[in-house]
Amino acid sequence: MASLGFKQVIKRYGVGPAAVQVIHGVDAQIHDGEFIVMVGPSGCGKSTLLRMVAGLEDITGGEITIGERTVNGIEPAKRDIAMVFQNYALYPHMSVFDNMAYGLRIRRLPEAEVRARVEAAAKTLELSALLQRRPSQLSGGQRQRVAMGRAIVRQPQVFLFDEPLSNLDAKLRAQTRLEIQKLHRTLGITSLFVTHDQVEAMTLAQRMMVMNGGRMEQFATPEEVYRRPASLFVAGFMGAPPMNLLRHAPGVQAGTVLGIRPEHLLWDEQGWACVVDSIELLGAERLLHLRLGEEDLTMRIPAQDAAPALGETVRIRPNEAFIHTFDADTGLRRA
Amino acid sequence: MASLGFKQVIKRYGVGPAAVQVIHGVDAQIHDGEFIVMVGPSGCGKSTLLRMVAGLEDITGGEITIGERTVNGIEPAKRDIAMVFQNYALYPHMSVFDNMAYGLRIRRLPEAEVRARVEAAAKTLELSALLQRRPSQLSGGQRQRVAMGRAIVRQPQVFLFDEPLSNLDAKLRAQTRLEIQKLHRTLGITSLFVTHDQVEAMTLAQRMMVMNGGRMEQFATPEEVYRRPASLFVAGFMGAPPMNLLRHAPGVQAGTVLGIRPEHLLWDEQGWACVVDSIELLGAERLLHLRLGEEDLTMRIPAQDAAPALGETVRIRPNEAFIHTFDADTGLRRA
Amino acid sequence: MQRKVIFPNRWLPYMLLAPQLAVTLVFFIWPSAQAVMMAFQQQDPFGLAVQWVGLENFHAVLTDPAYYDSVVRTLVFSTAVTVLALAPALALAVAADALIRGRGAYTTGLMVPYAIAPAIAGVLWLFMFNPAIGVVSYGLRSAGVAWNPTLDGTDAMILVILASAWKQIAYNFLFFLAGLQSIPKSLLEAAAIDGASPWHRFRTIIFPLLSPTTFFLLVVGLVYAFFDTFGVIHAVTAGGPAKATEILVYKVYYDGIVALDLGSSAAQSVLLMLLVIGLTLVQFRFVERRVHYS
Amino acid sequence: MKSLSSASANRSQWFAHLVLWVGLAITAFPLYVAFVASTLTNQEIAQAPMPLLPGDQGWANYRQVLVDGMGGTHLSPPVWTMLRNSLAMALVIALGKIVVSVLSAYAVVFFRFPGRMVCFWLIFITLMLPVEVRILPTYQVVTDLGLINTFAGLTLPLIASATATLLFRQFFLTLPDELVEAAKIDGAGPLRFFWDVVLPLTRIQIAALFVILFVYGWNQYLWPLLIVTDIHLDTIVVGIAKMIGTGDAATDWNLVMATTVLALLPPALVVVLMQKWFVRGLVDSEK
Amino acid sequence: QQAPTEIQMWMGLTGPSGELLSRFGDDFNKSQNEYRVVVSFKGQYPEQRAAAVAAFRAGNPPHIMQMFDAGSGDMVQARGAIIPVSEVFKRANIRFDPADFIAPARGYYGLPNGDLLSMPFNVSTAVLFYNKDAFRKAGLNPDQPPRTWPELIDAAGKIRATNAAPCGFTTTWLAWIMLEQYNSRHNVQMGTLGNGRGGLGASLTVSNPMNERMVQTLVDMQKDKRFDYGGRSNDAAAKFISGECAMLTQSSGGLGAIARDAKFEFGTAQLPYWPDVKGAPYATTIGGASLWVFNAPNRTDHEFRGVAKFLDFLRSDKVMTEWAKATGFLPATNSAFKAMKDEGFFEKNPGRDVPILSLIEGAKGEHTNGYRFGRWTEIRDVYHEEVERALQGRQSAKQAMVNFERRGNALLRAFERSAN
Ligand SMILES: Nc1ncnc2c1ncn2[C@@H]1O[C@H](COP(=O)(O)OP(=O)(O)OP(=O)(O)O)[C@@H](O)[C@H]1O
Ligand SMILES: Nc1ncnc2c1ncn2[C@@H]1O[C@H](COP(=O)(O)OP(=O)(O)OP(=O)(O)O)[C@@H](O)[C@H]1O
Ligand SMILES: O=P(O)(O)OC[C@H](O)CO
Ligand SMILES: [Mg+2]
Ligand SMILES: [Mg+2]
Repeated sequence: MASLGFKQVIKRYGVGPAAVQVIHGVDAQIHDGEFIVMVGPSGCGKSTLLRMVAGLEDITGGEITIGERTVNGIEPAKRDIAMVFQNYALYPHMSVFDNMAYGLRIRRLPEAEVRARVEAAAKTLELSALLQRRPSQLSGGQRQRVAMGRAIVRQPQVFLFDEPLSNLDAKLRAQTRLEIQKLHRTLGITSLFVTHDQVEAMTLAQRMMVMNGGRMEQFATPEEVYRRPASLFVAGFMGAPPMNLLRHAPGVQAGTVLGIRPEHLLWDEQGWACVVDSIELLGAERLLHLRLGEEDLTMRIPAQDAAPALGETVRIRPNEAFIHTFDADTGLRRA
Repeated sequence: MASLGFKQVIKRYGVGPAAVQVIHGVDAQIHDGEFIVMVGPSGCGKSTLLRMVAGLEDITGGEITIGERTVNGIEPAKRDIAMVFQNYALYPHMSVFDNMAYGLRIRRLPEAEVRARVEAAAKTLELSALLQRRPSQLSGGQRQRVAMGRAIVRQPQVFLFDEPLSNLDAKLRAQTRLEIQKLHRTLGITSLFVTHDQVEAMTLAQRMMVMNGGRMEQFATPEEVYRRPASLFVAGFMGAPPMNLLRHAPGVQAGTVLGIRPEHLLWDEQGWACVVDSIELLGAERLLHLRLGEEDLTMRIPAQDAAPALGETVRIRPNEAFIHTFDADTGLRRA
Repeated sequence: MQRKVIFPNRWLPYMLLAPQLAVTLVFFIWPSAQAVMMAFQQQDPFGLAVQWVGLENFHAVLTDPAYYDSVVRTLVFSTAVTVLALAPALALAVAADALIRGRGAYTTGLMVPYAIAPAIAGVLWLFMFNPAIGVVSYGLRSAGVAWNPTLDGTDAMILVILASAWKQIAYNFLFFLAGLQSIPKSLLEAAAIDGASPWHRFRTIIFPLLSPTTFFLLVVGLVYAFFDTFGVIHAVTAGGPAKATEILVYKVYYDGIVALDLGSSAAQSVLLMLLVIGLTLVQFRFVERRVHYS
Repeated sequence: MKSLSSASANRSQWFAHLVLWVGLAITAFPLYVAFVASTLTNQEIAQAPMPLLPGDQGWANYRQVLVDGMGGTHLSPPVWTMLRNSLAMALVIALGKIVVSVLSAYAVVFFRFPGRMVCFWLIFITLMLPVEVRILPTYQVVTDLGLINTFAGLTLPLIASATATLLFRQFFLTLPDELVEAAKIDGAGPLRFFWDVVLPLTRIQIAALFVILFVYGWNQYLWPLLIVTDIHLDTIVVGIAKMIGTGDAATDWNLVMATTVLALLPPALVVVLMQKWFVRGLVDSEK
Repeated sequence: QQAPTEIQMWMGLTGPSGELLSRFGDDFNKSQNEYRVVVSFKGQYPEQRAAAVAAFRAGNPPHIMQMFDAGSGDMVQARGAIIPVSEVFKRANIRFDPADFIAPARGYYGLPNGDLLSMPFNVSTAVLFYNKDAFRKAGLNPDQPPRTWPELIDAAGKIRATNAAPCGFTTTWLAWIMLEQYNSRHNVQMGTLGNGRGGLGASLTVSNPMNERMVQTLVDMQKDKRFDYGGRSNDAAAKFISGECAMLTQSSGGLGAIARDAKFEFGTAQLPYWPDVKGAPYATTIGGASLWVFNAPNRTDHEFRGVAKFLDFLRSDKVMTEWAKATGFLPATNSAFKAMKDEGFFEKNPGRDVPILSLIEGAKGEHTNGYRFGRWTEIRDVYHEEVERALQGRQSAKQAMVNFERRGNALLRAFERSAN
């Protein structure tokens, strides 16, 4: 186990005038044993950053450290990391056992030790009965666990996960999420987990790195990210349905953007007059899609509350305790 | 437009002793212009029923009527229906225009009429700019709209949809859902929509058919299905996280099952003593996974409420107003 | 075997099949049956006197030491051709797959021999290695290598093997390249993280994953070496010297067409046919097995 | 295998290029020698070793074979006639095979009818009947049909193709059921569906097969040798093979090589120009 | 006017001679309009014969087929398939006297009653070509070619010793020259029943010291490149033309190519012989090919008449002399031979009389009238194989001949069986 540091990390693909910069100076310190989730929209550079840690991509600028050691230019094999890939990348011609043992055997561990470690990992992951199977004979969830097993047996300093759950169906995903949580609690290995799924990010992270266009917009606990998004981007990205961001609503200062989550809108006879555009019942609650002047907003109410009719005008106001204010130009949080 | 009727509809695959019956006598009347959603777990026979309406599967027993006409044995092309498939089934080598026009041209409509209809449909679906593209040059959402367009231009009596949104990502899905709703409002064509996504079912349906193992368990409005599930199956199937179903909790009569939704559990010092197993933060709310004796239950609380610690014992009770009772043997609702 | 959704129609499928079936029956099935019949007959070249001899032709073939010589020769030849066409093709494919730029140009160049007829490939190699005027033989002679494929059976064998393998490399190369490119890059990355060196990755990941391709090419290569090399041998050595390059298929041709011993030739054909059927079945079983892999 | 760190990247790229250059050299050398020989006089070639740089007879040699033929007007027709014959044969075989097999594959995949499996096996078994087994009886059949020495006799027997049928069948099986159903709902019958949907969707496979079968047709050897007695129907591959090492005349290697270059150019061009499809088709067809 | 009847003729010749033969077809077509002869090249003799067999079985053989000497034995047995050429002429009512043809050809292609089975056309015999430049270099007299084997061995040795050429001597058509011609040259019996001409029961008698001696000589010479083997048919001619080998035994028909491509001065001489053999040298034997007429169920008399007319045209003095002069083959008829002599052709073209001297005017003996065995093409290859094996040092010359005789006789017996 080790800490993981990013110092002004930069990545450019290609050279000369045709080069594209995809990571623009990321700075972050991850503590020993922390579970960090990296989120952000597609193409924002999550995988790139992860692969730079793994050594699968060169580091164009800056420095990445694992523990005390700067790893720039060091081969993947020598970085003492393990990685779980989105498609698991299991060796299809090897049994589950051999898949897990591969890395150990290459490192020439005694066969007894290999066997002991693999079996221990298999037990933790409830794979013991499957050790002789081929990956093709496993279900998606089982493959996922083998991929984790392969990472675990190595007892590396850092775990890297690149959207390891995205090939699973919703149910299995929820379940595996819990398993990963448990595993981290047991092993305590520093982990960097990439996803673009909010629920995954919120539930798994000790701290989250929210990425946008190759920059880190916020690096904080999930609570903090949800409660005090550092920027308009983070505010709009986290939360489903997302935070309402209003520029022209009554009372909003010019040059600022008011943010209010759908669940933080209250009925108020004195409030903003909004027209009901559509209503969606989601079991326990209802989403009201409202129109306020030029702007759309969404309000969330319990399903048992009476719902207004379509086209009706309703009056609402934001709950002051939960108002967010952003600078309209820089997009940064003001208060 | 027309009504759609099922009378004791039965479907068997194969013959003789090897035959499997997959639809066990479905009876239902769908009114002219209604939007019906069929939900149910995988393999329950949703697609089969839909395809029997389309004429893509033979009807083993019973009768299906479209308008006044019994359609058993009539060719698909002659039933005056249109269908949107899960993978869209667009002709990959034809332009968007030709895809939409194909069915009309086969029916030898004059080319001017074809053009007029396609252009009108394209306008409704905001596809006008894309008419010359090939399906491969479209995004998932656009393809979906082309598939709808192909159905619309035919001005059929009945629309059939087989999980048309399941290939879209979450965001696009939500958006397309709203579009379909709007479209139905505009055209008012009788529609039968298959999905296994609850949110889709809840938000789209005027009435829902909840299917289970080839039988229709409930046929009612979404509100009714959510508020008064007709059976244990429906209760457990609809709602996310699903209703807690308790057999052994204090106060539950033998031979009955008590149902209570996670949002209808209240703190109560006098209540059931439960141990906190795990907690998930989902932005606006938290899910507490609790253990009550042998049984697991889930409770939903607002995120701003203080969360108990893991392993702590909490005391809760169901909100009496929202208790459901089922017969443990038949699975049918009692009250 | 068949798709779920079909068209109901009574006569149309027969109409659609008619041309293919007609050609097959008239030009394949019927003549083949006749050929099998000939294997049980003894006849003079002109077909003026025909008599049934039962299994006599087979007996004669199977007790003729020359036939076994040819079997052994065929094994040597096919193994050599197959291996010589596989190994360089694999090396080339690995090299091409490793390229970041310029793969297309090499691929184009390397696949040209595929387009060349075996008979013409034979002519090309014969020309280069012709003991009297060939540039390569001249080079060999100058280098002190006694090269005379018209006399030395080994030299002749080497020559037909080289010519046959040369033509087949293109085919193998394309398949290996396709195979390599279908190996997910993430597997190799995973192996790299697991600490495997490039050679190790090749040996423990790439090569095993290519084994379906390799096996397939092995079978195809054997069939090629058994049958399609006829043109090469015919043009280059005509089976000589001293039958040193007379492989089974050439023997069929020689005994039937040159020596006009139709019964024996037909019997040998039938034996060869059994061999092809065997190889085809092996290949099909294997194709089934391969489905498991992905 | 992509190199993972940039340090060794350069070295391995160099090595890869080297390996490929050696491969290209081995591939190209026989072709180069053939080209050089086609630009020399026969005397220059006969004086071993022949020069390894092109001579100045190229124009004369190619002109001679193209216009007068290899061994004079009576022995072989002008090479352009043979090229034309080869082209016609290759085209008819390739297109014929494609038409015949695409139809039968469609029948086997999209219909269910009595005898379906029998038909399939009848076609499939042709894979297992090497030419050598049936060349003589086939010849007899062709004669009985009065097709000897005709273009039809040359091409028809080669038109049945199990390989192409299998490839099309394979591809048809991957067409999504929904496509068929959508077409049914749109009102398309089997022929309409074939023409409007299946055929356009199969064009890549068709293009690929065209390349493979064109090469196959062009390279035919034993069959044309037997079936054609009229030299004006001779194909170029047979023409060349006939010209070497016969009787008392020494082979005119310069002319043979000029003809060889001409003979391998068309199929090589087809393969190179349609490379993208060819590779796909080749790899797919064998799966 | 009726369309001319087509007469198919298949030939096995390429190069200038094939070209010329086809032209004769055109000439004939121009001379009349009742028939149209189509001359086509169908591949080498064995392939052509296979094609003809297939065509015959399919009921559609060519009218006339040119078949090399070695194929004669098989053709003779194909009773129903061919019609003796004498009979063709008889049916067409055209005068045809076998005695018009040169004696060796008559002996080779004739029936016991004197009728001819096939019409001799391209007649050749084996001769020795030698490179005068190389002879000069080696200090040999370029105008005195070796006449006997010892002389040839000696010359080859000198050539190697002085490195005048990388190889002393090579040969084309190994069996034809070193077995068939060789036995005739020394009047040695090749097989019983009059060298097989007496019927199917004949056996080979080739395992004898004479044949061993020849093979042994080649084996010895091969070791130091005084001899270098160059393949079974005529490929070795290239070794001579390129200057690699200074001497070549080859068919007289090979003259054209040598004259065209060799860059040195060359001479022609008769095939060498062993002077210690009693009566040697005897005449060499015939080579080349003759023309066979096929029968077929649907052939009309009209067609056979056309065949006869064309054959008659081919044997005319005009055609024969042109043919012989242009190609190096010998005139097949006595009158054409005489015409050439009268014209002074042989004086004007020194060396061109060499084949005539050895074939027509050489001493006749009991065994110099040619031979006729079934499956001879194959038997020749057996000889090739066994000698090649000896040349590779894998067996002795004696063993080679023992094997050859045994395997050859096995083939003869198989032939005998299939013909009954
Ligand atoms: N080899 C490359 N050359 C040039 N640009 C590249 C290369 N690889 C990735 N990129 C670009 O770098 C950016 C970041 O890519 P990356 O894969 O890290 O995104 P991501 O955040 O992982 O997205 P996703 O969620 O879709 O996986 C993208 O814009 C991508 O197009
Ligand atoms: N051709 C067939 N032969 C036998 N059984 C079939 C056939 N087609 C479908 N079934 C069975 O019929 C049942 C209903 O299938 P259907 O496709 O209608 O399910 P579904 O509700 O649409 O499921 P999903 O949500 O997965 O699409 C399944 O158990 C399926 O296995
Ligand atoms: O070269 P040719 O035509 O004289 O023939 C030589 C021998 O006769 C071949 O059998
Ligand atoms: Mg990524
Ligand atoms: Mg379904």
